[in-house]
Amino acid sequence: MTNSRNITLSEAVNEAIAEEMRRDPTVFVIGEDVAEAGTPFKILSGLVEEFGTDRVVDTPIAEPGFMGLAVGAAMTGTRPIVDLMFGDFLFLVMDQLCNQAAKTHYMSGGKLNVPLVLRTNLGATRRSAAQHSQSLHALVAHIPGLKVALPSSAYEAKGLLKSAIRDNNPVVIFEDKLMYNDRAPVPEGEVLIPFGEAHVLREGTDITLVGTSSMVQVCNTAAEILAKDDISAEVIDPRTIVPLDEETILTSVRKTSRAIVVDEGHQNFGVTAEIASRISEKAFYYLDAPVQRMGAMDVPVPFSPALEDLTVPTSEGVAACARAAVRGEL
Amino acid sequence: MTNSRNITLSEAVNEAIAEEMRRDPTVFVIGEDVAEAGTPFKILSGLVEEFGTDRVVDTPIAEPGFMGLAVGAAMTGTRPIVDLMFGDFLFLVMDQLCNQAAKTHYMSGGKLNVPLVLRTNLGATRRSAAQHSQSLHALVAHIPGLKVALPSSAYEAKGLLKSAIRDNNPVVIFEDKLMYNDRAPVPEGEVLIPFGEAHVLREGTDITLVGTSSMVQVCNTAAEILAKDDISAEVIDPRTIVPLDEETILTSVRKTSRAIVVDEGHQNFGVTAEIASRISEKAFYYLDAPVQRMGAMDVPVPFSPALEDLTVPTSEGVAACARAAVRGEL
Amino acid sequence: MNAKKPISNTEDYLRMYRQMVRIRVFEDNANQLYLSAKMPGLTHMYSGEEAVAVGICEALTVSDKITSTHRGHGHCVAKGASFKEMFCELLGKEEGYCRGKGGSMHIADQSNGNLGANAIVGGSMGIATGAAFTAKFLGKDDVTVCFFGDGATAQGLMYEVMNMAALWSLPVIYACENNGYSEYTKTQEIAAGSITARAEAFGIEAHQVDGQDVLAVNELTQKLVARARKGEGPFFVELMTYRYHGHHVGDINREYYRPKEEEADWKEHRDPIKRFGAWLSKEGIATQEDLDAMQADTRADAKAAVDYALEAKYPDGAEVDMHVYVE
Amino acid sequence: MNAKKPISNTEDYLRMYRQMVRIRVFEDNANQLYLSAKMPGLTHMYSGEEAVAVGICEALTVSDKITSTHRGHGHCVAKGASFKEMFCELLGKEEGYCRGKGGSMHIADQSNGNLGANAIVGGSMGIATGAAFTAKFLGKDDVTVCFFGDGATAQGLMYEVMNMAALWSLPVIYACENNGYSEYTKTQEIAAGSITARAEAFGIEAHQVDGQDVLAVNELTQKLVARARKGEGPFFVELMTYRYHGHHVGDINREYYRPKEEEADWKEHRDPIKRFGAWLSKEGIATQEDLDAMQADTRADAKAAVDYALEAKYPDGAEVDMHVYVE
Ligand SMILES: Cc1ncc(C[n+]2csc(CCOP(=O)(O)OP(=O)(O)O)c2C)c(N)n1
Ligand SMILES: Cc1ncc(C[n+]2csc(CCOP(=O)(O)OP(=O)(O)O)c2C)c(N)n1
Ligand SMILES: [Mg+2]
Ligand SMILES: [Mg+2]
Repeated sequence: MTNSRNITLSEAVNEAIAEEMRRDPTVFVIGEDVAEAGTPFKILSGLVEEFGTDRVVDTPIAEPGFMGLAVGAAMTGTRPIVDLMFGDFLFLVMDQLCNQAAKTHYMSGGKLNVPLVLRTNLGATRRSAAQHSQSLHALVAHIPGLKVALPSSAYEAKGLLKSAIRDNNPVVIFEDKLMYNDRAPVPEGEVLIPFGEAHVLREGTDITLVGTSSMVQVCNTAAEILAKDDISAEVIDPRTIVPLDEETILTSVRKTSRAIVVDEGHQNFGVTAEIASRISEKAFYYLDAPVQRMGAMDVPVPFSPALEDLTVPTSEGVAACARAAVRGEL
Repeated sequence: MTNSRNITLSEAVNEAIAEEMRRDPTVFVIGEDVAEAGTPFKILSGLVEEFGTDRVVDTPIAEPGFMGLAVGAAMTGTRPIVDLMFGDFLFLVMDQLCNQAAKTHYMSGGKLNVPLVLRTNLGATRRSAAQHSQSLHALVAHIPGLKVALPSSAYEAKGLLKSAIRDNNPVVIFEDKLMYNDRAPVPEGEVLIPFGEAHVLREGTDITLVGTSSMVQVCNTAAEILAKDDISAEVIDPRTIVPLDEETILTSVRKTSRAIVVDEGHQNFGVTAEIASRISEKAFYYLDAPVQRMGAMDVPVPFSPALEDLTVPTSEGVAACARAAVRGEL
Repeated sequence: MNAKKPISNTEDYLRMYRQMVRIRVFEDNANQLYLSAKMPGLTHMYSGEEAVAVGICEALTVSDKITSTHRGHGHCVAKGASFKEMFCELLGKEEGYCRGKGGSMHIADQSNGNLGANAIVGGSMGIATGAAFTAKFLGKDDVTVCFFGDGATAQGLMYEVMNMAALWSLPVIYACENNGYSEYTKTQEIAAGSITARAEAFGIEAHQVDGQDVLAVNELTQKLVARARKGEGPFFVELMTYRYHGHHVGDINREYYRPKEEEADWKEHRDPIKRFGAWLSKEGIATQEDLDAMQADTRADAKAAVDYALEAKYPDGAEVDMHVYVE
Repeated sequence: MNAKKPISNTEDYLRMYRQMVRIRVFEDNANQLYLSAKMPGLTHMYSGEEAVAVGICEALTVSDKITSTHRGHGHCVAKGASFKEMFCELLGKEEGYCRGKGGSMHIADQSNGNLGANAIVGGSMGIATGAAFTAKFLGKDDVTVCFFGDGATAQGLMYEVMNMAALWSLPVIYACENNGYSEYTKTQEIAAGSITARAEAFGIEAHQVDGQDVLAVNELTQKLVARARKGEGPFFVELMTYRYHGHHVGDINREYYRPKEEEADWKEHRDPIKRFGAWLSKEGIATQEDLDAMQADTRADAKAAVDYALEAKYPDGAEVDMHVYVE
């Protein structure tokens, strides 16, 4: 592997796409303002200059339409990367994603494939209110036939996206909007993170913190806080929730005997429920405390900063919960 | 309360709507082929004759459109009952349901209401294949602002639907397609089942079976099978999953110390995860065995009867799982 | 019949006739399987609309693509599928086109360019447009035909993808099978204005054609396909047709939404097979005996396929969680 | 200016002028709040398009409804909202129209019939059509105006609801604010064919009007509203206009998608406030001093409201899970 540089998550995404487009002429990008504008977040700047408007395709504001178009394109020999500007717009493409893309391979008895990537984002606290702040990954994770990746840093953003583009299934990848400018060391060139392999960011013995996407850093910071109290927390990032690397999580919890699952989606019927219930079931005899869940509050995301900041789990909150677990207060 | 008669679930739905339409002139029904045809399932037969086409409104095949129209109608003084022919078409109305209806009250700081009911269905094994067999209630349960009701018999179908129509919030109610012709005793006239009150169908001491919708009868039958083995199962039907009557479930599990949660949605990131993880967390110190989850298989629903029947939990399967739990084999 | 400029030769005519008969016979057998409770689920009969599928698909090559609908057997046969795999699919058998996993509403035959039936009304409009996108993107000269019903014109997706197809000159033909009804509702009750004008408003050339006249359909399609291959697409065609059966096989009592006389009139006076047969005889291309023999042949083929499918084995239980993901 | 048949009197003219000025001043202040980092999030300026909102809303009664967009401050002001509650909302304060929960993109003012801005492009088209449905259903004579941008015409929802509005003659007016761009893309690159023809294809009477001419907009709207009240709706209006600022307040460098000269030209030659002010002077309805005084007044009002809002309190943390459900 080549040199690592500190690049932003946004640059990592851009690099992953550029590399894969150079490698495979059937890869193209489609979405709103992806070409000259390079998306409103400027993530795709420069791609149209290198690959032209045939491969970096600006669409009308028609999410169901271009999602459907991408499904058909993928079925017939191309590899579309669909750019969905905000994760909240998933609601518009659900039929094409979940009734069509996710089921085509199965319904055709294995004859048709839909190798597409849907890139979108999650994350609140940008003061963007209820329709531009949702973290909706739990919804797509519920639908068999879809894979779901949640990069937690620039490194994962590159490695998971490159794997997603080469995957022969429909993959939905959620980037954290708040992390686009965060830097991390990312190798130049080939970085492929296999799906279904969790990353243990930090080893520990007292409690396991499972965090996804934006919540990985929250967990990491919580672990640092806890270290000051001599509580040793293991931090795990599943990286993909479909497929989910259950083994790494279970192995950790069997060692620490306590766990907290932290995710930025709504808590109710969300990602924390799936992971927590798997731990509770499969590490049952190892648990010293009930597995705790910390999702976003079950409220539409409010605009007011005074309210919005209350809706998302924080490092302090996670640390407090971990302390209680370790002290046997739960 | 007046006399009970044995009527079908379909008749119960019809009766609930007719009663509420007589009671409140702002209630209307909207959807595809709801009027003269009375829906393809013939559930609404007779309503158009009594209430006319102004209040039983046939639409073009435009689910996002009539869902959106209903949201606006509800915001301005009417109470629409939206008929969505198959639960699978939820994917088409997600934006209007989840970005608009669910959030309007909150986003307006409490000033605007969306009192609408979305009636749809769930349930496989009708040989209707992947796009007409899904049980998608977990998805809407994840979205704050929506309530979700899952009637498990004609009685609940009437009582929950009438409550839903009077509720000032958007409510999604899922009827089990396979139960439309099943009869149960239902009182004439007023039956209002409050949301958030679970129903204990059967008391027991060894294990708690929490079943939803179509799975309530599966659990009940499992309990009968278990009784022959001298295993005493308590069967609980939450009836609404948002709001969820956590207390009734927890009280039961604290007594029985074992639980299985059974639901016809896909297991992964589904309803069983939420309920199981709440039990595991909040009845942690009472549990003698890991809480078990039985959802539908995580595969698109196959057409072939030889495959489809394998995808849904059965009474025998639930009983076997319960036996293992009680015998300490889990 | 309108055949001023016959582009096809005798063989083409006879193949078209045979394909129409094959669809009719396929549907008669499928209906029979339902009525005798041998088929799982429901299905939607294409009978009466044969000239649409055949007129169009006969203008396509094997590598041209189609997307189909819940009423999809006709498209599947017309695009080249064989009875055996089709009946196996309808019965949920392992040898079906989709190994029994799709059934009638999802039957697909990618070897002949049929990207599949779809149980979401209008659901395949994006897919068809995407297939046309691929052709342009990869520099192939494939054309894609998107079949859908009059009812599907109410779905917003259609306008979204027509807009893109028009902006990007994609080689796609939107083929609206206007059979006068969507389920139990007359088209005029659910479609305001004009269907062809809706396409034209997006700058798409639109045609209306008699969907019971296989030669008229074929001639128009040949021209449009040729032009689409040259990059002059997209096009829109509204084909006026009629379904003989109910909305689905279980829709038996339908007088409340359409009169028996109307059905009788279409069957009597506008049947695409009868009309084309009469024309073939009149032009001396085939005698009535030739045609009868073809019908008998086809019926025998169908019977053999049905018998085979009834005996064929179901997929093994282990297949239930195969094909969720590509390896 | 086009004012052959002035329906309004002097007072109406002056109110229209004042309302346009109020929008412009509101936006100047909102932009300033953003630039000085006092406003949370982003917002989309309506400056340049004032004649559209005002010309239309002045033809409506308080109980008529509107639905608005991400670029919604203009609609909100024009429909009768007051500065204080608006600025409080933009700053996330408790006294905002939505108690700070909605913010700029969801500002609603149901007391004046504004059903709310919407952050989903095209997302309010169903809502507007439903509000019109209510009017017909309850036998009220309210009319609803659905505001949306040229970009929103790409959303399929529009065609779905126009179809129903046409079939059922609903009292709704679809008002397409064609400002030439959706985000960073020119309208002609994303809209094939003709926007008004798309409505006409559904049998909806469609008009195109100069959106910089408040009297032309108002006159047309008055006629259409009156006809819609009589059951002659729906109608469609395309209003040709221009946004002066970027797509949002943060879109500063925009030469790559539109030239500075184009912006200067619109501001110079087609500014709706300047043009209407000149006409008012010419007609002797108001002197330049009157108009200047009105502007100064409005600026003072705005300043007071901004100052108030900056000091106003945030909602209490306990409100975070209030209003998820109606009690
Ligand atoms: C999105 C969606 N809505 C509703 C249905 C139920 N449905 C199946 S076929 C049909 C009517 C379709 O009419 P049309 O498009 O004219 O096709 P036809 O059946 O006449 O061939 C309806 C409403 C569906 N399958 N998908
Ligand atoms: C469904 C959806 N897609 C994309 C966006 C992002 N977006 C916000 S405004 C906008 C452009 C809208 O253009 P137009 O409708 O012409 O309105 P204008 O901004 O010009 O007033 C886009 C693409 C969105 N908010 N919603
Ligand atoms: Mg039809
Ligand atoms: Mg615009």
